[in-house]
Amino acid sequence: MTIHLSIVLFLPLATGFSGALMPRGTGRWAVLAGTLAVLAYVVVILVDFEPGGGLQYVTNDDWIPELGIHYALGVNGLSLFMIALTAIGWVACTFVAAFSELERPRLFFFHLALAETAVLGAFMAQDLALFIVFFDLMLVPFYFLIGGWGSGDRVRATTKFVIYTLSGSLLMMAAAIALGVLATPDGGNISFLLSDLRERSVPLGSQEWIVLLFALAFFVKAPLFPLHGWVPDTYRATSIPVLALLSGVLSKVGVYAFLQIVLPIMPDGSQHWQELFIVLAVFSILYGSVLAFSQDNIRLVLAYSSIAQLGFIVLGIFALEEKGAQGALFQMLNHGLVTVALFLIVGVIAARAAGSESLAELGGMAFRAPVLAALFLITALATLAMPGSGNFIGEILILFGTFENKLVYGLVAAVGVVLAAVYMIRVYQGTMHGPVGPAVESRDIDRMHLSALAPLVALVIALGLYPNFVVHRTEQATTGAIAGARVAGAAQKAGAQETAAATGASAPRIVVAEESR
Amino acid sequence: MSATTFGWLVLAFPLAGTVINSLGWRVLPGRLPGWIASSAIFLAFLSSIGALIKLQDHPAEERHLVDSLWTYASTADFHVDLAILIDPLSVFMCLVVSGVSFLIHVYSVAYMTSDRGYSRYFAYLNYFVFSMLLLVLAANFVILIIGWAFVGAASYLLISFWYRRTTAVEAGIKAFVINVIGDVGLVIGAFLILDKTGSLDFLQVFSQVDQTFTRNDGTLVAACLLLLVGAFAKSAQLPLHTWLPDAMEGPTPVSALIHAATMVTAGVYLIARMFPLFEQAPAAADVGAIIGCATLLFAGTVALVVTDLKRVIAYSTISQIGYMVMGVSAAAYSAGLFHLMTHAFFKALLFMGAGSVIGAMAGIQDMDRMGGFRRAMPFTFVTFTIGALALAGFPFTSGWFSKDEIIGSLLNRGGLYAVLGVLGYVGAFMTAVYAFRMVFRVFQGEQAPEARELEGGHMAHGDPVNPMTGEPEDTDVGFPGPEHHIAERDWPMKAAMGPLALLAIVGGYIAIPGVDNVLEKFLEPTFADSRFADTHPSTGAEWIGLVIGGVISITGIGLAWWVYIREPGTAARLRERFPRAHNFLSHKWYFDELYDAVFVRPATTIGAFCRRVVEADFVQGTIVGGATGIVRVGTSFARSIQTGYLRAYALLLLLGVAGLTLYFLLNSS
Amino acid sequence: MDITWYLVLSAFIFAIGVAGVISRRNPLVVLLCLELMLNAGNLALVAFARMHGSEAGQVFALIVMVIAACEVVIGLGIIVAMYRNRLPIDIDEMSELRG
Amino acid sequence: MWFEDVLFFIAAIGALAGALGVVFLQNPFYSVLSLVCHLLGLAVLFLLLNAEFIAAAQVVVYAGAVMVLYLFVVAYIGGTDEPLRPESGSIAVLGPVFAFALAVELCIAFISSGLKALDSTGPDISRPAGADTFGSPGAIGELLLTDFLLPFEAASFLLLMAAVGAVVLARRRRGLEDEGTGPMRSRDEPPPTETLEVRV
Repeated sequence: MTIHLSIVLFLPLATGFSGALMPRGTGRWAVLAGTLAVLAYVVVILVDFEPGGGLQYVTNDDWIPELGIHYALGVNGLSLFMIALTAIGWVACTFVAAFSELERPRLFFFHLALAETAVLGAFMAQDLALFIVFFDLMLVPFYFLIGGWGSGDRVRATTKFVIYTLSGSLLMMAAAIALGVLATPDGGNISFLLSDLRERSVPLGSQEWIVLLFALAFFVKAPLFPLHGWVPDTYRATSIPVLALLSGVLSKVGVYAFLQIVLPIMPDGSQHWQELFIVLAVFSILYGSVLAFSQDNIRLVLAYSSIAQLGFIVLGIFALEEKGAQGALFQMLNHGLVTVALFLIVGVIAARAAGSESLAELGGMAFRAPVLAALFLITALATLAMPGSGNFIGEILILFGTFENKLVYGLVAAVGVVLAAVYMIRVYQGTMHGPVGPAVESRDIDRMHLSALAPLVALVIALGLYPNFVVHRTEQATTGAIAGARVAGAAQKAGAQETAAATGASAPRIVVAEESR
Repeated sequence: MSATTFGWLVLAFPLAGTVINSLGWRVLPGRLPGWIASSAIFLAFLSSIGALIKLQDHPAEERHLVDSLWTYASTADFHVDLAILIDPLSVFMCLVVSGVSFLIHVYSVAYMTSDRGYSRYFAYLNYFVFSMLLLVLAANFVILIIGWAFVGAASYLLISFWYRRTTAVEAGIKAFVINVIGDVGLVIGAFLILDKTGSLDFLQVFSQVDQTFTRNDGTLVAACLLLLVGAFAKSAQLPLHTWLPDAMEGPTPVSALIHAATMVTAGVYLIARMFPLFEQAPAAADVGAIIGCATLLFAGTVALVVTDLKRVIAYSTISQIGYMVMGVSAAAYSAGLFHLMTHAFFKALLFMGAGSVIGAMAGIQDMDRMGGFRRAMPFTFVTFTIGALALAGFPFTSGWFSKDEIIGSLLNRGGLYAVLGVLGYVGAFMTAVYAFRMVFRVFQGEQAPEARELEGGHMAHGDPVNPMTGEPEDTDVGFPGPEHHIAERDWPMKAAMGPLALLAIVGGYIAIPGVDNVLEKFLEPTFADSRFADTHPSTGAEWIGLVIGGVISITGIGLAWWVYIREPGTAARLRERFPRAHNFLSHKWYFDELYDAVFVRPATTIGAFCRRVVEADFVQGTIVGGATGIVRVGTSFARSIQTGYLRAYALLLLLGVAGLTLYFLLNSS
Repeated sequence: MDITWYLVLSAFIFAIGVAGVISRRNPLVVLLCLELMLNAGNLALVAFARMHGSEAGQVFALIVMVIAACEVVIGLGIIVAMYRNRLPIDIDEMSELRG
Repeated sequence: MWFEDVLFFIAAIGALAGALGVVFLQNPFYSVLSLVCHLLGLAVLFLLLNAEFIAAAQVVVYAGAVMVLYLFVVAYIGGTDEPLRPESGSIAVLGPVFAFALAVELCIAFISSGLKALDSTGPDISRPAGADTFGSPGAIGELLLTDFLLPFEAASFLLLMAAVGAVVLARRRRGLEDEGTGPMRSRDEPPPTETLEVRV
């Protein structure tokens, strides 16, 4: 029982509140200091974390005992780096926002701080109900951040965003309640504690639809084809620091919850939908990639590239194989980091082209901006999972995991790797190389953005140099997360084998195939 | 210091050069970045020699040293160390790469002097050398793939070096994407191997190949074919060759280093490195040999008609790599690697000479406008001719020994390989013709105005234009610079070309049949387990092959002399006589057009279709429209209830109360 | 009299009050009708108090009267404010909350 | 006890008539007077139910003080006759209909209720001599200061707040007095300049 996580969790909110009460000019610095303090705390946790030690820094109090809801926080290998990603992302984006001109700054930074608390809470929660509280709490600040400080058709964007996420959340809430109720043994007390739910079992039929509802909510958040309808408008309308967080960090909450919640609690249900989810993931990869290279707006290229990347992550998770899940988790971290960096770079680029984000109007910017070009190049190469980057290790583990069980899907997904090269290089060249665009006024990156981006890029490089730092710490947790589903898959296979054997000569080939594996 | 320490040093120096040059771009004055980069590579070369000496201290069967810095990634059965493998093959590659690179760096110090991106250029170039060395030193598949992709990225950066040129940008993306295709092939191939052998370490995999796989095992053949995809993409073999001619958009020293001497031969290295796999999967090896042969013939025919000086050399490179691929696929490992080495010498030399000529032509690359540079540029002429002789396999030059060793080994194996060997002679004939087509058209014949000007002591200066499209060049940055540099005037260029010219002649003497065979003996520990280790053509047979090769070479040169010197109009007459054939060849067999029609255009069409139809109608129309539609209908109902009239609300309240009461009434009875 | 009679009477008074709230537009009269409904409730409370023989119901009737007084004060205050701000004294005109 | 029965009916009819008068009289002034009549009827009923204190409070506080407040306001704003414009359709019809339905439902509920005590006049409430009788001010007062102290305090607090609220609401606001000419604004005119803007 420690209080550390509660401190980390509510520190941003506290600084947000105090920032809101401070004079107009100074509130932002309070919030920035808060994010930095969270980062410092997280770094300490990162160093202190015991790689094989399961759930750590546990806090567990009754919250609403009648409903079996607990205030339970904890960090395991799955959440450790997600929390780190959140802390890093928020520092970078708050930093950039703190130096820009904003209307109603105190309110903006209050929402930003509230959002950090919500995201951290979703990653730390060890109680399903608490997770849902934080998951839905995320929507509130982002609703205001997009609607209040966006540009263009932001009303339409927020409406779509809210409707999509909210309907997903509602389905998930229904599923979560059903899960809690159905899992309660006769005469037992209802409990939403993840550790309790993992031990209890839910009948297969119920597991199936519960998993599906959870998946709907998470796929909307991710987003995955065909639930990505909110993406284009929202990405166009959102201001850069908020968008960086939305795309880099928020999109990971859903896929993270697959590993932390869905797979361990409902292994059979997850196994049941494996094929469908893999197909969706592969389709998202291809579809996102194809659309990414037919877009003109850089933000949209990155938006669709995110869809493709999240497709990879979901693919890795539902390969239901250690390497795949491990890669997916690692890829979440990598993708989060590079996406935050990329969107901040997009902001820098747009500032040098009279606000234009259209590839047709950009170009030739590397001239007089070598540092900007170098930073962009490194992040772009990392995004397309160039070997030597952390993303490559993530992607190769995902692909290897997929090949293991679902070779064909893996091969199709591998096409996505090539397409990623096409669209990322296209964006890089469209902005940095080629003839100078009409509106471009090239100058190098300013100190402020450099000091936000350089650490991020350094981190990307560091992950490429020593990915095992992450892999080592997450291994135990990911293996545990998918163990149940693997067993379920193996049992299913064994069942098929038995029936095949029972039917005898009618299906001898299946038996041979199974044995040769 | 042990051999592996030297191995790490080999990697460390170029990396340090990269870091210094990329961080110091603002402060390093004049030619200093160039000299820093060159000395970094020179130190790497010295370290390679150190590794060589230390390695020779070990007994022959223990010359496989692996050293690991740290665990790169480890989960489940996926275990990768950041490790290097020092064995004769990797040391040989290190020597060739760092040696040739050093000379090309020195050449670049002068050649790139007036370029605005001087420091950037050397940072890239050092990064490339680091990547290439990482590739050849890698001890497992993942590190190999990392080096593999790094050289691809470096190649991309250097092709697009003059990034204001649209042609350079397009060539860059083409090269990058094709390289990524190769990477993906490697990754999948590596998976198949990991899946079956449970390891990604070269030595462990090789030691298990014979137990794990039966001969021509389906999985193994598939894995080897996928490795070949990687090799072909990097080495510009059919059908993934189209990026290499376009890669000539990069500065000429880059063409010399990356697109002739080192990177493109990585595929050859890969096949040689993976020989235990290929020997267990001869079907895949045969595919490699056949494609190598096809490539060498195809590229040879194109090189006969292309008029862009650098592109002729580029196609010649494709063709020569075809020989190497054919050789190593046919288990003639030391022969293939021997040709790799000599080719690095003479091809780098040819590119340097071409760079010097292009400098004299103020950036023009079209051979039709060149001529008569012999007296104006004597040094360039001599060295270029030496390079061309070596390329053509003129007797007693390095190319003569190496090329004919490959063909001799092929003939020796008989069967299919004999056919390929004979086709190799056909290719050799074409090689001789196009090599001397260049020499005669550039240095002999009628003097071009630029040549005359140069003889008068004045370098030509034209308006800066893109040599490919003729567009006026953006001279701000990302542009070769207003001045041009030729070997006759800049000593570093001379200093680089001289040793290479010497090597292009004497480089072959390390493997004279019957006299010595230094290379093969040195490489023996690596290929000791090869089942073809003892099948050598006899010395006599080799000499017969050499004589045949020499005759073919001289005939080819003679033909070129006859067409371009004796009867200067012959080429034009032939062109008129066979317009179709000429068209076909000068369009490079229509490969670009084919790919455009088969891949590029469908992809963009699908993209546009998805954007216009799927995204607009299905996602935004049906799904978003459906979701928002439901919400809209629901909210419009809710809105219609919100009349704002207090009395209406009261009525609703009453309705609710009455309804509830009714419910309880009905329930209670 | 049986308690039932009182209760039936209170039901009818309540219904009349409801009908008045819904059908009248003058806010003053609406407030009066609210008084009717509260008083109907009071009657029922007192009747039940009698039925149980306990004064607790009466105490609550008293408290309802207090609340009614509060409601009257606020309601009349609002009406006076409306008048001062020259708004029409008609609740149908106050429909700013229309969706 | 026929006397009590008769009294019940008289008071009940008075209360009902008063209630109907409130709803149906057009002039608010008469409505108020009608409500006074209704309240007095109720007071009698309270007496019949042995609620002496309540009855007294009803007459003094309600029919007296509160109604006077009403009368003041009616006089202040000028009791205009309804309807200012013809009644619009469904609400005017549906309101009474449903109200009647509710009354019927409630009656059915009372009459068919299982509570046997409903059909009696209630238990014996005679108290020993010396003690406060049922519903007397003494008995109510004791309850209010013992068992129901908290509601009592809350109610008093509520009254205080209502008084403050009324003052705030009815306060004369400066700046608005000069604007416009009459109490009724034409509908074409823009609304008063004071706008409430909710900023997000």
